[in-house]
Amino acid sequence: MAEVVRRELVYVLTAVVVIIMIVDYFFAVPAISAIAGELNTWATVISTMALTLGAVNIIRVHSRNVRKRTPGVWYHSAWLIFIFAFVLLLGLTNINNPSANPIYKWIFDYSYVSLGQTWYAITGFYIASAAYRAFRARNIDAALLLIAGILVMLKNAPIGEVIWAQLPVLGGWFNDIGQMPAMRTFLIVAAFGLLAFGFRTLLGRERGFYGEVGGG
Amino acid sequence: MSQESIWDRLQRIDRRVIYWILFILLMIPFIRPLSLPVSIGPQSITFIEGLRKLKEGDVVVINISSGVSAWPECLPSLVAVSKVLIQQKAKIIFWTSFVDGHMTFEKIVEKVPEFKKLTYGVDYVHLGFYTGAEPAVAQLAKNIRSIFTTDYKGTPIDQLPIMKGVNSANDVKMVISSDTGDYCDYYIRQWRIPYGVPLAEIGIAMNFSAYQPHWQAGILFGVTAGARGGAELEKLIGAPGDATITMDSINTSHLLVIVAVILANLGYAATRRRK
Amino acid sequence: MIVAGRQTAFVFLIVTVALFYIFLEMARRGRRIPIRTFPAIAAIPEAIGRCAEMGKPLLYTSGYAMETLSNPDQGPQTLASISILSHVARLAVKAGVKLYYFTCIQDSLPLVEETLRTAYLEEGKPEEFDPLQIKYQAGQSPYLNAVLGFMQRERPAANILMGGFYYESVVMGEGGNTIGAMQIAGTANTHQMPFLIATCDYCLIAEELYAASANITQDPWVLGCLRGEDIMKIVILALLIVGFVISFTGTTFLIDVLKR
Amino acid sequence: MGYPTTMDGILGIWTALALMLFVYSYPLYKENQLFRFAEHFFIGLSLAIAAITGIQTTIRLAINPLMAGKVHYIIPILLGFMMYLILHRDYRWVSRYPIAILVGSSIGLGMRGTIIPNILSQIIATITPPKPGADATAWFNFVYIGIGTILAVMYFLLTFEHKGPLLYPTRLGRWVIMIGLGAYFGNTVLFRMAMLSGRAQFLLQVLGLVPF
Repeated sequence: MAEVVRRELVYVLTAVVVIIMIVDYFFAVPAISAIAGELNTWATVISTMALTLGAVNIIRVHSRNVRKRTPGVWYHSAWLIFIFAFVLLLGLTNINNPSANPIYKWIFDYSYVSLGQTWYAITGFYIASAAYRAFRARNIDAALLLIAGILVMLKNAPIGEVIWAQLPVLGGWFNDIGQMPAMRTFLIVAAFGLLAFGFRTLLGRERGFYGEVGGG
Repeated sequence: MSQESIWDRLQRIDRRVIYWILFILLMIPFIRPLSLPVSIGPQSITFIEGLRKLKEGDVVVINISSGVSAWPECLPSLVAVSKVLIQQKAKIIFWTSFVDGHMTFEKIVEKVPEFKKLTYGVDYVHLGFYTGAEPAVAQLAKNIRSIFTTDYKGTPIDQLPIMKGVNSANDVKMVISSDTGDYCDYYIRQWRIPYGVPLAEIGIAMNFSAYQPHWQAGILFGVTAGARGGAELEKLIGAPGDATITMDSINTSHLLVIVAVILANLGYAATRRRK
Repeated sequence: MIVAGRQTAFVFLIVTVALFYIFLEMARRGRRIPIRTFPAIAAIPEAIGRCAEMGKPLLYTSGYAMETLSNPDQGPQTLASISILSHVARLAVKAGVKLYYFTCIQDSLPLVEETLRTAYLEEGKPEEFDPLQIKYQAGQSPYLNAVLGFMQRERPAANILMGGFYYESVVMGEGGNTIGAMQIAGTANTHQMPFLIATCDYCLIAEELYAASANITQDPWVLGCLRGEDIMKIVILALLIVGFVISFTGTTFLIDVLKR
Repeated sequence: MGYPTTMDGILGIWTALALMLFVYSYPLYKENQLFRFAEHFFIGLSLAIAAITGIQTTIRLAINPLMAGKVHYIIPILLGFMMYLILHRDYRWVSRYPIAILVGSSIGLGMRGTIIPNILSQIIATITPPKPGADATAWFNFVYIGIGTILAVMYFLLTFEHKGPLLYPTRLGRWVIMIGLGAYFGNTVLFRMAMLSGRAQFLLQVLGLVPF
């Protein structure tokens, strides 16, 4: 019995929080507004504290690799754990201003920034090879997509204007007007998806984010 | 050799050959710049016009929700916008939802010399990091001090002259959000619509498509498309910078992709006609 | 009472939620809510037939999706993909085609295994199910490598890429193209739709992924909401059509109501 | 920022370049140990920076106010610690309460906030005609966006079969959507290539061929 109460109570709590937020917006009742503000502050504190939770979870996965000596993987996991612990300790030496630690700042400025930008850009390679080997106008959909895409590319790249003066105008039309109906429709469809997801959450049906899989 | 085998052999080119060609093509314009003119889109024009309406002492928030990994796309626009805000003598409050946002703030200050004539804590400030997605953004609109009790170096917020009388969205004249993800949606829903605060988006190029309908609906007064938007803003304020240089290498990379798509489809048409 | 400028929005919200509830109840009481035919789903039997004909396996994968079911944007896409997997698995078992499922989402593994085991059971071949058909790799790069490696070695005749994809979509789409596989895709991530459309033969876009999965699971909660959404889309279509037509006359009555 | 002159600066840019080449050794050559080394280095580093920032911000956001006498901050701090019980199988249910607050507030804010900007404003913008005296292009664009949006929304009717009166409008609707996704594709190429060109530029800068 306790298990059922514990479970259902959580969904009721979620629904109450959702309703408070909605009432606060449409009715502007000072008392509700104060509660909503407090709940949003709590949510911010919880999210902030959960930042470290993500790290703990991933370190747990990698330490299992090290314990089990998973072939070809465990030494990379050990390296990951070492870097995590080393940089964490460096940062904790001056938690109020970690960058004051010269080694921490050096690692941040040169390794983190470079790796971040390098990783983020890797898809550029894949787009180039896919453009050559896979982007085919196999049907009307793909044909329209590729034509609009090429025209927008010729508008974005300054050389388009050199090739033909009207290219930026044509590409500009697709970029400013041509894509509007589709993007506007995606906004409308996404809004309804959010409302439906919220409705199912209100009635305790959406449980994926609690770690329970699928419908209850 | 019949024509079909040419397409078959072209198709069997190792993908790494294409990667090397691309990486080399990207480098050439940095060594020998083409410096072609950049045409300016209406979204950049309304962006600068919106900034020019600011009066001395107006408080502007710059929300950094793009990481250091997106510097090539978002930093040039942030630098250009900061220059205009300083020219308008506005007071600038930075804050960030990225753990490396202070790096972006310090890089902006480094790239905008005019900051040296200003006083930190009086003319501009960086309040630091916050997380929590939409609840945090909603609470910032209601009570900034419930989210930021200090600036990013730990100085209590009430010891910062710039923050005197700045408590909520009602005290902020404009928000500029730099995004790689959804934070602009949160500022639309929790700042722009409820409080009417003018809002503009500095986004990676993909975000331009997503926020174009909001610009046309008048919800956003400006949208920049990554490095291209940065180059347009730089041209509008007459201060060519990093984005203008990047535009050169965009030419060669885009030509490669376009030629690749055309070749792929010529080959596809040829092989289909053979079947 | 209701804050000015939000009255129309409030009516909109109440009507939408009411419609959701009405159609949910109708669906619960057995009233059939049809989902339209999607070419991508209709092509699945053809893809499986191709695998059987060529004696090749079928590859199914649900994307990076932030490596967890609890992400509010990506989790629902993974769950929809697993529902479609149950449909695909049953057809594959019936045709004697070997299906391999690749993922990097650890917390989805129990559900995937249960889905596949049930499919084999329902087709009367429980003994043919081998847990090793489920290939798990932690991390986006290792997961991508595992899929590309499988494509090169086993050369599946068909790939089904359904779920919350990130940049791995363009690489997998290209990989499948170069081995001549038939490819069916589906995602609600706008940033990956162009790549899946350009590299695959069929593609479900945005809400279609959830509708296709609801059609398979016949989940009244999702079907009811989809019907409610459609009715509201019809309301919006009416507003757009009427508003568009009267805009030529200069009347702004409708705009003023929407702004109230 | 010119070419670094200090030892740690020079060592820094060459380390940054080495790490970049380790990562790009994967597409430009093949998957290898250097790539995995750089990958795990980045994951470990990102996790550590997130953890430090999380701890620093928790202190400023909640613990300092609590110490300064705002006793009610004890509740969100307790809820924050309850999140960690998600790691323990037996007490995972405890973590659902802070999640309920996170999910409830996010979904409530989303549901209340999405209708005006994502639905009503988009309808208003679509049916607002160009100002009097606008040129033919403005009217053409107005008609294209109006009819295109109507067709695209029709395409997303999911519980009505696309046949009969809906057959051609929904087909046109899908084409309008493809044009939109094509423009999105063009901007995605711009985004990825601008990022990659930044890396190419950095390589030349470190080699001293191009100024920093």
